[in-house]
Amino acid sequence: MAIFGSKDTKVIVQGITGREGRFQTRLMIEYGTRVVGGVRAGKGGEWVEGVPVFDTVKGAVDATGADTSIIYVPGPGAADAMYEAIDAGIRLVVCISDPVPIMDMMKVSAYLKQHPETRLIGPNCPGFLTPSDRVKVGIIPGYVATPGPVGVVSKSGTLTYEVIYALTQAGLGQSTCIGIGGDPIPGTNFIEVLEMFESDPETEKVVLIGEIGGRAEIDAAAYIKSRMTKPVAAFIAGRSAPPGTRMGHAGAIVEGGEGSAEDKMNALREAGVRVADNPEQIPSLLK
Amino acid sequence: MAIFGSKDTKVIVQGITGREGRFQTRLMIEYGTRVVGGVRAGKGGEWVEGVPVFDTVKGAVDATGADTSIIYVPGPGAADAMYEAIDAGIRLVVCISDPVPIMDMMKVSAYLKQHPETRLIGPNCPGFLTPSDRVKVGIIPGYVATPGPVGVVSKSGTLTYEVIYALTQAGLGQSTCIGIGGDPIPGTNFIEVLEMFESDPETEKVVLIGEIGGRAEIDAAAYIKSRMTKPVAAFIAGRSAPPGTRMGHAGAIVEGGEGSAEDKMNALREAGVRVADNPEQIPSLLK
Amino acid sequence: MNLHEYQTKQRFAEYGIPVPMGSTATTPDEAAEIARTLGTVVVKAQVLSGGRGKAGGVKLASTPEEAREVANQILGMEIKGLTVHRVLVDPAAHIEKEIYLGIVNDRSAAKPVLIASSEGGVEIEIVAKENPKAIVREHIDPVLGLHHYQTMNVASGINLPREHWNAFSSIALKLWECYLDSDATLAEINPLVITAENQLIALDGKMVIDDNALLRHPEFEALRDTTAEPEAETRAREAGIAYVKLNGQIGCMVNGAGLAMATMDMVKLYGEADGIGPANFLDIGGGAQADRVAAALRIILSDPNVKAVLFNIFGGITRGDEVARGLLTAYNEIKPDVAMVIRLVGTNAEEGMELISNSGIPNLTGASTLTEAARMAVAAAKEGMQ
Amino acid sequence: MNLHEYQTKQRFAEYGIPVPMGSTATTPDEAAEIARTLGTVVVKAQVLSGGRGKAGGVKLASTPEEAREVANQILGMEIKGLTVHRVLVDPAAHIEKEIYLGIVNDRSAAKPVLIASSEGGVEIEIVAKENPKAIVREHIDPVLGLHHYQTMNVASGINLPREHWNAFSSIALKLWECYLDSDATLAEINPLVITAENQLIALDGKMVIDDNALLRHPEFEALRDTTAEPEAETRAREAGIAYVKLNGQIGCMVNGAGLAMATMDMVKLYGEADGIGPANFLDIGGGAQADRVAAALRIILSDPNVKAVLFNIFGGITRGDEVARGLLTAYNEIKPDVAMVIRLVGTNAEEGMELISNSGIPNLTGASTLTEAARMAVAAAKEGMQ
Repeated sequence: MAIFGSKDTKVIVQGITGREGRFQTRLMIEYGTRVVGGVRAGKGGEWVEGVPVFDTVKGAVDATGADTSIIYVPGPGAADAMYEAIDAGIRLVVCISDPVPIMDMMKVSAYLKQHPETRLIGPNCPGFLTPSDRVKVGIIPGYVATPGPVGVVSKSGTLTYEVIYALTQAGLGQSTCIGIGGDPIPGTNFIEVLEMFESDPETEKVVLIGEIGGRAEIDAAAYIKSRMTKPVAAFIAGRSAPPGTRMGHAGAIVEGGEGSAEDKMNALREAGVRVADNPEQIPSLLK
Repeated sequence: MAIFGSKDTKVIVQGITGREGRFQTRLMIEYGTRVVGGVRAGKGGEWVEGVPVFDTVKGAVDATGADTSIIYVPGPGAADAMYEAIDAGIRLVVCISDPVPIMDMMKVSAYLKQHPETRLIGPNCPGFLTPSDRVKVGIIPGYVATPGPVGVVSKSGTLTYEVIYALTQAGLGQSTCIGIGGDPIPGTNFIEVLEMFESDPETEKVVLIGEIGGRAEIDAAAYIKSRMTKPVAAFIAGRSAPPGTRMGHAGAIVEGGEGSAEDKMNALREAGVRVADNPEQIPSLLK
Repeated sequence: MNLHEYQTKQRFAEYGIPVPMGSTATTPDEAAEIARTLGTVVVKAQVLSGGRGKAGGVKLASTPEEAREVANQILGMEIKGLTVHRVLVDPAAHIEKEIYLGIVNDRSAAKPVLIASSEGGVEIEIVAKENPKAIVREHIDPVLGLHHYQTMNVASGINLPREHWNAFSSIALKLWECYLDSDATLAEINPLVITAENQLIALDGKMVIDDNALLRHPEFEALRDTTAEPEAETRAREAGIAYVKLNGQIGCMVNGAGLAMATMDMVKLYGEADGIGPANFLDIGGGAQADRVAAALRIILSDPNVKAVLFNIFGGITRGDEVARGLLTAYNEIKPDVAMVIRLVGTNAEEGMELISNSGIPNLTGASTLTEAARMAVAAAKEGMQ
Repeated sequence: MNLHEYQTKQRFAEYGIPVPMGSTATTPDEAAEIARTLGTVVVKAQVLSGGRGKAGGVKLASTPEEAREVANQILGMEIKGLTVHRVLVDPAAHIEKEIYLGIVNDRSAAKPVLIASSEGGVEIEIVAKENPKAIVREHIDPVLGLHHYQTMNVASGINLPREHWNAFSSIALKLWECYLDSDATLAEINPLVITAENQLIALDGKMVIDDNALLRHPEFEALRDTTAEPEAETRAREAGIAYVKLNGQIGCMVNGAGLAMATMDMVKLYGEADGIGPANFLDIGGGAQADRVAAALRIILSDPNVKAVLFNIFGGITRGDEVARGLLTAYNEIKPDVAMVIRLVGTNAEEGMELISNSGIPNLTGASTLTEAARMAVAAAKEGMQ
């Protein structure tokens, strides 16, 4: 198995009957992901995109043996969907939903600490994709990626596709691409993914895409400096953003002098990371 | 160190300025316990029974290095006192307070699971006493006990004193005596104490004193049967209590056919425990 | 503390749980008056005990006159030793199906648990024994509370028809709110019925409030029905004494709940062969002073079955001389003629025993162990019964 | 979403936090009227920006006439680009000591944190740099909430005189309630003052509400001050578009926040030497359809500084042909004469580019990479500026 999932990963879709859930279910199946069920309370027994719908995650897990879940339910209901997945013993939860209130995420985060058997990716993230296994749990367009040795981890959505696409164009395939989301309280952070890439035999080089706000990139730099042996290239979005203003993502704001792109780029450079001024430079920094 | 504390255990008293807190502080000091401070918000800087009072547990811990706390604050404030002790990094919290609402205890119990470095004994319990070290954290009268090889664990207060007294009269001294309290959600349960007695070199034989209500004694029997090598004698109070009626302790009620004294005595007998009909028989069962 | 059915359902209604729109009566005329607007009614004895139906405490009435007649039968009836002072007159429901829904604390898990069963109308303990598969459980995180999906797990687990899921979920969530706000240790709807009109309604309900939490719920004191308990228990509670009336002949006064039970057990152990047992559970609490001891003695002696009294005091916070003083005060006031056996150990026990022996009370004897004291009390009661 | 000082203090007052009893005025006469009953007042510009004092937006007035005069100076003033439309007229306090008390989310700990400092009246970031020991922090469990003892830890940590502990604790607990109920990401009282009368009072306050949570707080929509933001931002929000006005010349339309920032960065990277930068941040969101694209273009072009527009669309959910159609619709309506550079990649990108080239619009050019697109836009803007 690659770091988050493989051909054998059994996925259920929470909120499968919504417009987005239905559409992305089709794309995941087309890509090769083994989607074994969907969940929508009150719609158990129906079928969506050739997949059976269950009333509860527990019901879906009991019937299908699913170990991974992807959440498309609207933001205000996302926390409840996460608790449901955790309670049902799901190993990996990918939450695409946006916007998820930050207070909800702090509570979910505390609950996850009590349930270390479950990993959450997201919310407000594009999920992950492993080209060699033809598995994607999320919304990263399948055609941008191709199998290869580069691990990509990012806070962003379309900027990630941009970088993956540039890598693919340059002949650099990817081991796994993952977007951890740009919200202030992510389920999985940079360091956790870097650790996995470091020990993943399929990954030789790593790309990190960060943005302004918070100190996750600074912490990642410290980790890279002290513990990583594989080469890392990075891009930080938001150098041109003014302080104190939120740039789309709930987490993308330079506050109280913390979280600026410059600080993050400097910390990464000091950790030996090759930092790009332009995301399209990334492939050349990996060669 | 004996299983819960020793001569070097540094104890603070939460609620030291109350009538009961002040009185028991004196008795603990007289017995030999190293009481290094008391806590009462707003009374920091005062002295009680020769002991300095602090405004917060954190303040007391910072100043004295205390690792153990005993709580005498009235029931409705007891949960807050427990959280405060946990947050301040106290290793062992003994909660004497009664009555503590059960919902409060379920919440504290969940919090303790997140803070495994802290152990709680109680609430509504008499605490513990180790005669060889002249240390007691709680209200067990010091004169009933004498050093020796018998470990005593009990849900009760005065019934425990009765049994300890009978042991002492019979020339059987005690390693450690502990009352875990008769409430439905105790911080420390029988099994945890039995495990400690099993591995405590100072303990050779064990006395367990239970009562009607719940299934803690049944679980203890299963543990004794599968894991304990040291001989155990037991008494279960409440054989004459009618079902469905609470006998003083919040936990002492036979409900839905569960928790009867007979069931508990049978389970213990099946586990090889010598079960007394009369608490005064206990010493003879240990000989 | 137990709430009556009508009190429970009133509280449920405050939380938006659908209940029948009846009300209570203490006279047959009131019952007839209530029935006038309700069509066919069910008249239900309000006593804090199960098995009211079997005892004839629940009856249908199709006219106001019938309601009067039925209420007349039920009011004043004794059910498991409790006199019926009040009936609930509810509109009769057209029951299609009965289910069970309750919340109780699970001690082992240290969490409340939502319990539902497709077999309502029966005691859940009986279902648990006879058809455990019919029961579904969901533990509730005490801090986060009950989640909507958990109610869905339960609805699908008991095979509830899908059309009722929303109503069921809403009732379960409200029941949790009510449970949490009330510091309950039990809140159950049994049966929760699906009516012929396809509505869910809580036909019967039961709540038990955590006695440990009553200090922060003064609202429940007003609901306490002292007519539903022996007068002695009411007086004991007011005096801060834990007292439960039992059916034996030996009154017990003990400090500490565990020791009080053990003392009862000893009385039974040595008296059972002669049909002698404890007359009560009584814990005078820690540090009991003379006036509390006197109050406790008066409460014990108010039970006409009592033929002997056993005092078992293990001094710690409680001082032996204080207990002895309280006892002498009470004695001089009441001058009881039953035998009294006293055992004092611990703090100031010697002073206490000296006060007792100096008092020259003829029917008061000392004992040095619990075994001895129990045997002496049994012998004295046996004598008193002859 | 940021609340004004007066809105914050109103909300504080609802939670029982003591605040000065002033009110707001939009004209000098109103200000004078308010001042009539308050004695010496302080007149404070209500704009969503720090540094109001330095900018002359906060002034004392000892008579109603003076208040009118001062309000006249402040109303209409520009502070950091924002026009003052409203002043708060508060009674002046007799300040003995200023402290800081705030709650903010700590991302790393995934918990809110209560922050206090003995040095109030200064920005907490400055204190954090210059005198970090003056700051005390207590993390708040997001589920259990703030405990009383934590407020005691903080009160003693900042060496608050003991006589004020109860008042301080009460204010901190209310601030937490207010924070939690409001889904805030920041709630601060700065300064919290001890007055000469020995009272604690929240002299100034600031709240930021979590935009992610606004869906469940419709009450805040009514508080939104659209006069405090560029009109284009108001329109963008109504159209469901994330838009922030900046000071450059190249309008950007991008899908996705990260890519939008990266696009801005590229514009700056290649334009900085010529004084050219991004005119805005704009994320049209996922699956943007033609009408949303048209609305976005109108918003971008409403900024007179815009000399060129750069479209960067990486198709996934968003389809290239939809974006192209929206663009053509908007073009035909507005007929802008600025240069437009478009880069479409991904889903239906070819169809989109074909629609664009077939449209024959002269000032619309395609690019295949972001680098190329940014360079072309910079060149076009440079030309447009001459």
